[in-house]
Amino acid sequence: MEPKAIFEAVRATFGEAVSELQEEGFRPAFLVVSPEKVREIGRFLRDDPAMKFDSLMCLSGVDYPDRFAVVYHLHSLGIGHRIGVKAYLPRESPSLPSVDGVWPTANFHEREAFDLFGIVFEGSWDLRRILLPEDWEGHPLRKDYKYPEFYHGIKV
Amino acid sequence: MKARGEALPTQEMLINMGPQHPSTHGVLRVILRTDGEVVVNARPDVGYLHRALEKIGERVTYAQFMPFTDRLDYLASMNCNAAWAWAVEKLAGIEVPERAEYIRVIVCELNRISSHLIAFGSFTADMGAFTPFLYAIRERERINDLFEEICGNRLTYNYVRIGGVSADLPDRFLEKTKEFLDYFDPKIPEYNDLISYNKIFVHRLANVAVATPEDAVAYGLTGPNLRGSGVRFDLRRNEPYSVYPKIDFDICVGTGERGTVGDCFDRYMVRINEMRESVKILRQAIAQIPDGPVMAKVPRVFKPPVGEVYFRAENPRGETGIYLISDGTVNPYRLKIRAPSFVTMNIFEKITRGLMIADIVAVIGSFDIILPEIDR
Amino acid sequence: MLESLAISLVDAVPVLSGVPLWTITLLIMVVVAAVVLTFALTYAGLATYVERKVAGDIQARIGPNRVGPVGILQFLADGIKLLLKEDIIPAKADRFLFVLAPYLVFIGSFAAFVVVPFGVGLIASDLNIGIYYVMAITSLVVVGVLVAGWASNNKWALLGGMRAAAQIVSYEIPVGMALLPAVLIAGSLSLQDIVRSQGGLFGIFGWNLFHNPFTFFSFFLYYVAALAETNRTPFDIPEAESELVAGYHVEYTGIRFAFFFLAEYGDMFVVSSLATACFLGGWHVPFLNAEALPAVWGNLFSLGVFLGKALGLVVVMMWVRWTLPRLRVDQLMRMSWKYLVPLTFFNLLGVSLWLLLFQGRGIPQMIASLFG
Amino acid sequence: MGFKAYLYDIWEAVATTAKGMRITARYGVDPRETITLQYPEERWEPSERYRGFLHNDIKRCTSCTMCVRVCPVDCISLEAVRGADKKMVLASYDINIGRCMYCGLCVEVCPPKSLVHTGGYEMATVSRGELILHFVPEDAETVKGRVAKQVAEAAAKAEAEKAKAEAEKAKAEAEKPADAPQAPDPSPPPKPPGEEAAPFIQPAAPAFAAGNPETADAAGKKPAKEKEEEPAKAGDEGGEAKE
Repeated sequence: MEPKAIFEAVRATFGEAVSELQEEGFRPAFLVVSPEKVREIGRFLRDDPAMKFDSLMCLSGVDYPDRFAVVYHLHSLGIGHRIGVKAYLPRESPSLPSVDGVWPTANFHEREAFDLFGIVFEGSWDLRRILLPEDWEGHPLRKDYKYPEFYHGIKV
Repeated sequence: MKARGEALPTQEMLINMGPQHPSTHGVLRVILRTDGEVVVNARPDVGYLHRALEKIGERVTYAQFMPFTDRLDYLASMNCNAAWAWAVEKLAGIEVPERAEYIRVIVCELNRISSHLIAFGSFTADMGAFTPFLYAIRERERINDLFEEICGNRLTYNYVRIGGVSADLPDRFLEKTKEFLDYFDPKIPEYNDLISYNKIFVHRLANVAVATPEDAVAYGLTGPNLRGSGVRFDLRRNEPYSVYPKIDFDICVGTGERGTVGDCFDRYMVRINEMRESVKILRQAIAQIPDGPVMAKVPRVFKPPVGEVYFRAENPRGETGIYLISDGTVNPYRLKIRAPSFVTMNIFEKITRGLMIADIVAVIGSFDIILPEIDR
Repeated sequence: MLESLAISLVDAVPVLSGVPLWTITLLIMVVVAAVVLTFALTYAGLATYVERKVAGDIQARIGPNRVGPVGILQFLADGIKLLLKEDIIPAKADRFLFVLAPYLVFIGSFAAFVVVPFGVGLIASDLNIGIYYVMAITSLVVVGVLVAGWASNNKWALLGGMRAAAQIVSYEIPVGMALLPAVLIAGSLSLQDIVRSQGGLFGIFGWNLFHNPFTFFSFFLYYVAALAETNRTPFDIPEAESELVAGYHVEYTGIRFAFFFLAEYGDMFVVSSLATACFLGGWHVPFLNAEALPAVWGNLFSLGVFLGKALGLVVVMMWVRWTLPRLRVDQLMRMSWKYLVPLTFFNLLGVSLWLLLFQGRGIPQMIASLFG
Repeated sequence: MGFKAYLYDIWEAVATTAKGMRITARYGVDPRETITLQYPEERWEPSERYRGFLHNDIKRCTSCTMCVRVCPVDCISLEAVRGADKKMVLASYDINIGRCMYCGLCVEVCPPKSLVHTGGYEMATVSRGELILHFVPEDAETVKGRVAKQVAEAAAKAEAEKAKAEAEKAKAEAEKPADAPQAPDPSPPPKPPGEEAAPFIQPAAPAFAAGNPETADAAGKKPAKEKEEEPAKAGDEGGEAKE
């Protein structure tokens, strides 16, 4: 299915929760969705017989200049089409529902996004820091991250 | 002695496997909760090798990031190099000369063989047979010799460039590659005789840690691990890039030869068979490679257009996905690397339930994880 | 035997007639023990060298080649290194048991050398319960290993110790059962008697190996079970360096570790020499009666033959080790209880019936009697 | 498990083991299969493109800092000052090979191809400081001081000449006011300063004392350049000996 058709189909089901289709310069194209609907939309994209996005290729956090985003790259092994889903989040206390119930593979990605961006995935079954030590302060992939001078009293 | 019927109180044992352990393939730490030898729960703890490659990527230019991709999966540097180059080229719309693409395919497939050799060797070493490991290393050295000739290094190649490759093939390289292939071809049946079909080896792997096709897809297994579960999916075929469409090869899948589809033995055999397919690809690529330039015109100060791109390439350990956001400057705005081993670790906890400690080693080996890639 | 030796010594050297006999006997005992221990240690050292050479050859490498000609002194260098290493006892270890364990293992392994029939008259003590003694004394090894695993206060070591206990106890049965046919044929538990029973003029066909089909299989069953007894690959799960790091000796360093190491090689020799004595004709030389030769020559000759056979079996153990992967612990148990134990029982039954039916004659004897 | 399967199990175990042992035995007895290289005695020949330790030929280096900018790990540090001849003079060129990852990007971008990978791969030191390769044999401060002095001298000389020229000009103007527009010559009468005197005056750095090429004419330039090279070579040899 073409991104346009996917956009229309998802919009037909979820209405305003899917706000726009980012196509120009984006490969694959992105459906921009409202964060609180991510899980429902994910489930729809996975289960709808015309979509069948059974594989979550990648889940990334992004720090855009004015807001955060969580980006999902989906692929359907059966049909062979791809689409991206993007949910913009405010910079203050970013959080959105977890999709690890839809695609279990999301868990590690979400932990990584939580670790490096501080994005909270509500309802995740195991949201802990993954790459950094548990007591690390801050979220390094944020653009405004300040490098710490000391770690446990050791000069970095 | 306790009276009959009065059970001894038992307790689960918590064991730290790693980060310093001979068969966790690096600094992986697995927290094992065991009931005697039986694993109740095995939880992987990653991140001991985190080098913030993605953060580094935001500070260096597109070309400067190339050496860092070497360090992503050091056993398959060429593949990581090429994946990065393909991703950036897709972002910037650079046309790469055909010869360069063929060279990339040749080095990638050679690297796939060498990476699978290490997977095979270290796996058998984990299973207690040390000799095949040495044989695998011996073959790999010959590939390293070839790579040294082509780019000057034996491990971190940094050979591929955005828009082509750094240098044309040296004299007689293709002949030497052919010689290697002729030498290597009979080795695979030898490995099979030596170890693959050995009774003990089969018993250790068959029916152990079965990943069903549904689980494999849902948990994002990719590459040989996915194919080991019987899913016929290979990016080189299903989402072709570079010159792979012009090359004929089979996709190896697990068949449940000695047990259930998706067990450790299937994952292992997929790798062995893929080496054969890589040999096939190499022979075709060597026959087809055209003459011509090896580098496209890329401006020295390279600024790709604003945009976002997700590119994925079939690497020896699975799909390496690169999500790249460009804001039109010389540095990537955001760069996310979807490392196959990292995603693979997600299923670990699920499929190791109820196995024995010795099987944990088999599972780690059969997934062929590599830690620099997990931790990035 | 030692007493008679002492008497003959006193007879030969009249000066000693004033010394009490028991002193001389004691002295001779010490000397014999020293000789056996020296042999055992030298052998174990050399075996480590040979093992590495064999591994090197198999793995398309060279192996040690720097110390001494073709690296033959490597084991001395390693030994000196191990002696000089810091002796670490973990803070939370059970100190007494931790220190005790290597000795138990070492004693268990090397005390068995006492009854190894090296030659016609070369045996430290020809006990009339030789095989029984070996089985009993090597059981000390399992105690030592278990103690080591426990005392180290390390979970990997504990797992290794537990595995070793389960494994060695299980494999004692097939080992014993597989040796019994030889005992049945010889009608004696003494190893010298068993070896003597395999003489005769049939060359290698006098060996128990070719006595009847059941003894033939018994040998292989014994060899496999013995591999497991000595914790060698493919049954090295108590050490299993890729799973348990190093198993029960993970916390041991320096000379204490060396004790475990030497004991392993000592064990290898003991089980190989048992196999040689019970199935491969011991020190018998084909078509030559070593007992009829002059004492010195007979002994030297038989010693060489015996060592050749036993060390050959040790090398085969190494060859197996560098070829095969390792079993899992449950598979190991299954192999013992489902395969080896029934098969050895079956063999024992077969041998007994054979001896009953054919009045103790083996196939070679029967063929020989056919031709008159 | 049926009895047949049971026996087959045993048979399979024996057969596959024998198969494997045959292969290992073949390797074990065949001496041709040994592939070990006895390292300190036998040496492996690095290939032509081998990326070993970096070496910078400072005679050809133009201090363009391309290598410094392209290095992803910042292992190259370069200090250069503008010499009296307006060319950059290397004050220091250090490569921290403890940090270098031998990616070869610097060699690729080097415009004069002065930076190259050598075939060297053996090095062991007892301290990290020794891992920094210095390619300029002299101390950075010495070079800087010397160059600053030369620049000052050249400036003074230029000043003097300018003053002289102006004086002449003024004189000429005074004499022929009508010719004034044609009078100022962009390059005043060339006078290769200290062409023979400089080497004796400043033996440490005669090359840079050799003169200001802008003031020197084509004829005067050539000998000065030749002179430039000789001491540089000596300095280089000194550097090698030090290594």
